[in-house]
Amino acid sequence: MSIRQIDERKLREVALTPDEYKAIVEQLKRAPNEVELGMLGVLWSEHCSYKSSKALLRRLPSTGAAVLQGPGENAGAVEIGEGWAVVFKIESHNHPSAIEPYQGAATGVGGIIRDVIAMGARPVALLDSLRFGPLPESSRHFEGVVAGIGGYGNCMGIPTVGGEVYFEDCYASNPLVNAMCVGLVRSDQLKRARAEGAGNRLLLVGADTGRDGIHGASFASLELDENSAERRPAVQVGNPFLEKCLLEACMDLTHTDAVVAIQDLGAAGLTSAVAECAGRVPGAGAVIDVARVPRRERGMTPYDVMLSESQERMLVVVQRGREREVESIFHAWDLTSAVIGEVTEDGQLTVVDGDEEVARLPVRLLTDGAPVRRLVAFAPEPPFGLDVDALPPVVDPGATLLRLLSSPNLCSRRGVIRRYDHMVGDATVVPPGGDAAMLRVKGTRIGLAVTTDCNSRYCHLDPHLGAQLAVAEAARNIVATGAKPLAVTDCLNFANPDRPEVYWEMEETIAGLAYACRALDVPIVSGNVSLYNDSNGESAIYPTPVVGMVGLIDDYGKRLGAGFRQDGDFVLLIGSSHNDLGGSEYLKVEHGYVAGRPPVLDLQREQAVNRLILAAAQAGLLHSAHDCAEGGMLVALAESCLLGGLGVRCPAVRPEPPLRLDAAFFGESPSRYIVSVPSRAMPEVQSLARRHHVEISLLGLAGGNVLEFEGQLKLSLAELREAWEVMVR
Amino acid sequence: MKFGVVVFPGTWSDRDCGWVVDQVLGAELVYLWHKDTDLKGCDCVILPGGFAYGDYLRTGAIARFAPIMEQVGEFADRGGLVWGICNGFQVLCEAGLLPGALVRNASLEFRCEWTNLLVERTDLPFTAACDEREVLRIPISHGEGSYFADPATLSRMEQRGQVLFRYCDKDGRVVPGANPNGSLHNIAGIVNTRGNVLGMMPHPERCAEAELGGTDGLKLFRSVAGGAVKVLVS
Amino acid sequence: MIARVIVTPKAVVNDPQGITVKQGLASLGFREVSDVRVGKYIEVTLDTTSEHEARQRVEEMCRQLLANHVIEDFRFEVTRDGHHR
Amino acid sequence: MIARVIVTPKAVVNDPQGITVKQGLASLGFREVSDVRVGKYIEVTLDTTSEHEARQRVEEMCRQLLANHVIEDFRFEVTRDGHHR
Ligand SMILES: Nc1ncnc2c1ncn2[C@@H]1O[C@H](COP(=O)(O)OP(=O)(O)O)[C@@H](O)[C@H]1O
Ligand SMILES: [Mg+2]
Repeated sequence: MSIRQIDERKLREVALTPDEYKAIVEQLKRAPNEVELGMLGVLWSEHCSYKSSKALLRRLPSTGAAVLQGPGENAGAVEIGEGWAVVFKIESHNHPSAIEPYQGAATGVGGIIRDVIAMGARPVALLDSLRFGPLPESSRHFEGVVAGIGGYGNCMGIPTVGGEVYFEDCYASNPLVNAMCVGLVRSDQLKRARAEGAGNRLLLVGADTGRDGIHGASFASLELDENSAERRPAVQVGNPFLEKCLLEACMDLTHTDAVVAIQDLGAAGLTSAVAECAGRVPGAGAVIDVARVPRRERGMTPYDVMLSESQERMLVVVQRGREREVESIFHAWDLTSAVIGEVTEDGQLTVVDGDEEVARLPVRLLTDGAPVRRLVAFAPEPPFGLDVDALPPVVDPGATLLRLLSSPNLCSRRGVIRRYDHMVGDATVVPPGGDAAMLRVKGTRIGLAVTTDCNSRYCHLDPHLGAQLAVAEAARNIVATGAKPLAVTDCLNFANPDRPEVYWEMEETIAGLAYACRALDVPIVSGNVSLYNDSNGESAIYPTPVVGMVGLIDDYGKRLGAGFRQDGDFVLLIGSSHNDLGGSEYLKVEHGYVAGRPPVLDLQREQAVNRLILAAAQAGLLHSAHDCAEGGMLVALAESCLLGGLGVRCPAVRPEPPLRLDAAFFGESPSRYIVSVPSRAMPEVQSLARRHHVEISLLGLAGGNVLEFEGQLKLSLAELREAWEVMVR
Repeated sequence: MKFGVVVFPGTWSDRDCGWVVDQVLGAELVYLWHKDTDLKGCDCVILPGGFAYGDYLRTGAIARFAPIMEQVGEFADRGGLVWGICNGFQVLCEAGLLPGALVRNASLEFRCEWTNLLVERTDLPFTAACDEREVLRIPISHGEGSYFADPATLSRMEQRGQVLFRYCDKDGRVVPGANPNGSLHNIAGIVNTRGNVLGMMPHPERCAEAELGGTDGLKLFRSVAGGAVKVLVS
Repeated sequence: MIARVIVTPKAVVNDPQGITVKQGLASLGFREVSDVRVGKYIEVTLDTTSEHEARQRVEEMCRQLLANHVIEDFRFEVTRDGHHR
Repeated sequence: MIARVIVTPKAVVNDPQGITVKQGLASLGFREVSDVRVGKYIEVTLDTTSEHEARQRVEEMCRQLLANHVIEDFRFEVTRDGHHR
């Protein structure tokens, strides 16, 4: 059997290479038929098979004492105490969002919610990490995506409590839309999507199946090109109302013990759902009768049904003979359900249409058969260096601060945040707008801090260091609320890995992530990879490893906000500053370029600073904490003023050489916080700092309605707010 | 005092309202399924927020035909307390239990943010525990909360004092700048002529505990409970 | 039978969507646009043979569900087949 | 000139709103309804004298703003006056 016997067009249509086709024929010892080819095409797509990233992902640390479920299931799960587990995962929906921003983003949210539901958990929070080209050119993407995320999440009654928005040229034709969902479940109720028990029934519930997004998975694994137009039907319209009913019905499943497993239908629809479910159980297989699948359209072929990516569908594995019991739960929510097949023990995925067999493939071939791609890595020319000494000194720090505060990447996100319901659930005890958000676990004192972070400019300048900095910043955002970093989910967005410099970026990024997660002791329990963010090979995105992190505080009564609270509090800078202007927002906004090396990161020092903050928070010594991120100390200070509605008066800053004034104000040295401390607590904070060997410096006193550094800058909160809220209509 | 919280497909404030009634207020709670046909002897029916039936076509348009709504209508006619919050307000308008309608926010955007409400009356069971012209800080969360009624209806409502809450600034001034959605007369909440049916867009069940940013919402729940039940937390 | 129902906001109800669309069109250079109103279009397929009966039923649907008389007007046409005019 | 634009979800595209409205009508007893599609109706008033030109412009408006060609189809009619038919 040779490749010549199938024409290349058909292969391209299912996005398989001639070599992959050869591998299929060899292992099957026959040529696959149409349906089988389509099924293999989607499951062997990058999106489903991770054939280009698998090898690298193994390097990520994924274990820990509290980890109940690492990568490999629909989402990760970690124990948080009092019998509760937190379940979370992040996922990209970049390509669909590029083509249809609203629906692309909405269905992305819908998809990640189903992953969490499949673990038996109730979703309690959403986060969205977004990247676009500059405004106004990219406003269609920006507006559509924000509306779509709100449109789905708000209707579901799940609060969207965090995320990021960045504007950068490299995302103009490849916007990034990563959505994270966090859920809660009693540890002993945690579900796993394993098709156990031959004879058990496969129940398909939720939306009727239409010709949606056929080849969506393979579509997500292709560069956008002029033909994307023809693949457009791959974009779908979500139905959050139906998913809400699906959610509640799945929660009601805890009333029965007849359910063996729940698996969501996402990319590659039924094919991947069934294959994955069976693939997790050695020797397991399944038979599916496409004739029993409820349809939305007439004239659908078995091929259409098996590859359809219609949203809002779930596959439930039910103990044989107890179908009625389970179906009645879904019917109570007016959801259609149908028994479409059963679990077998022959290791084959068999598809029949009535009594005609239309496909029969080894589950293993579908799930693990895709030949792992060995790609070449090649380090590109290092980006422009930066001679800090050649930079002109900062003339008017106040004017610079206003320009930074009103720059697209630093200005207030209130205009976005208020378009998302971030309060539903009565659990949001730290709202979005500061650092991490915090949710309480009702019925306990436990607080969960959540954040997503990545400064892709750093990653562009040095992927290894940039990835570490992303993990560190996420951890800092968690710690700033008084919570301890618990675990991570990551969304790795890259350009075309077939290009050696891109694959090199992947290698470096993953090495950096692994290193930082080990150093900070946070396992990565779930994640997602999005490649080919690279239209026509031009305009490649920066390597963008988005880090989603969850942190834990045993008593949310001890949580911290980022805003100043008390007149007369001492305002301190915790941690030490260096001439870290490389890749800074200051450099971009004031000098117009992205260059240099990212800030130096010492993870030991990072840990020491974090321990200090957590100790002080636990002891109730702090009134607020905010980490220094983009824009440096002065921007962080201004944010603490604006978030608290309280000014701060400081003597002039006189940096010790070699530290420059611009770096002291706007440098982006990591491992630093702005905290406010009641005067009585100062001695204790100082001795804590000494014990942790952390440098602290008194900046000034909170109070009044101006931000002032004597003789250097003096701005009223009103002026600052006007600059900061440029994007709030 | 027994509260009944109605659950339509797509409702989500049911659990928050239930939490406040049961865990914060410490009153008796019963959930009422949209297919139910009796109110299980509750003294106050809450129609909570959410997107009943996805708010497809029009907010509340399909929900108003749910079997439970017949009972709710009769209960209201008998003078029973009916409290529509956000989506519940929209349902009450669609059902004709309250005048007017709620249309798309003037900004065309969904808005989730804190608002200030001027309490116009305290002689009603819903606001009995509030002070005269008190300003309450309660968050909104809606895309279609802009109140509309034709001029005649509106002036009749004003004469009869059917406007219970108006969006205002923190000092209680009813100004355009304090209006988050373009509601006529800054209307945030209204009652029927008899005063036993309340519809309001803001979410009191989201601010009944300090850790959630405020406790003004609890005042309304206490009012309804008539101080009869003692408050567990606050 | 196919009924094509058009639901439009009453003139007294302000139509922010219409205004925004008008502004959007203007910014795209369609300056000749003096007014825009945005409403709903609902296509209902009925298994009915009598056109007369269909009309009555659709009228009912509009009154009960499809339109809200406080803020909307409706009109519709019923045709035997799927042809658009 | 008045252009009446009708924007409908593409036939192949999922129409959650239509599905839900259909169920709503069914529960109200309108069981003869076999399908419902919900779209937009947009009434555009133009200061143009030439009907031909108006057509071209409205076509443009639909392509650029009024309809989302990824998931929607559109059709329209242009009439001199405000009469409905
Ligand atoms: N797309 C978004 N959705 C929800 N919240 C967001 C979004 N973008 C930013 N935020 C919130 O705004 C605040 C500031 O964001 P950011 O500047 O990225 O914080 P940080 O610099 O601490 O990571 C954070 O609380 C963040 O969660
Ligand atoms: Mg921060």
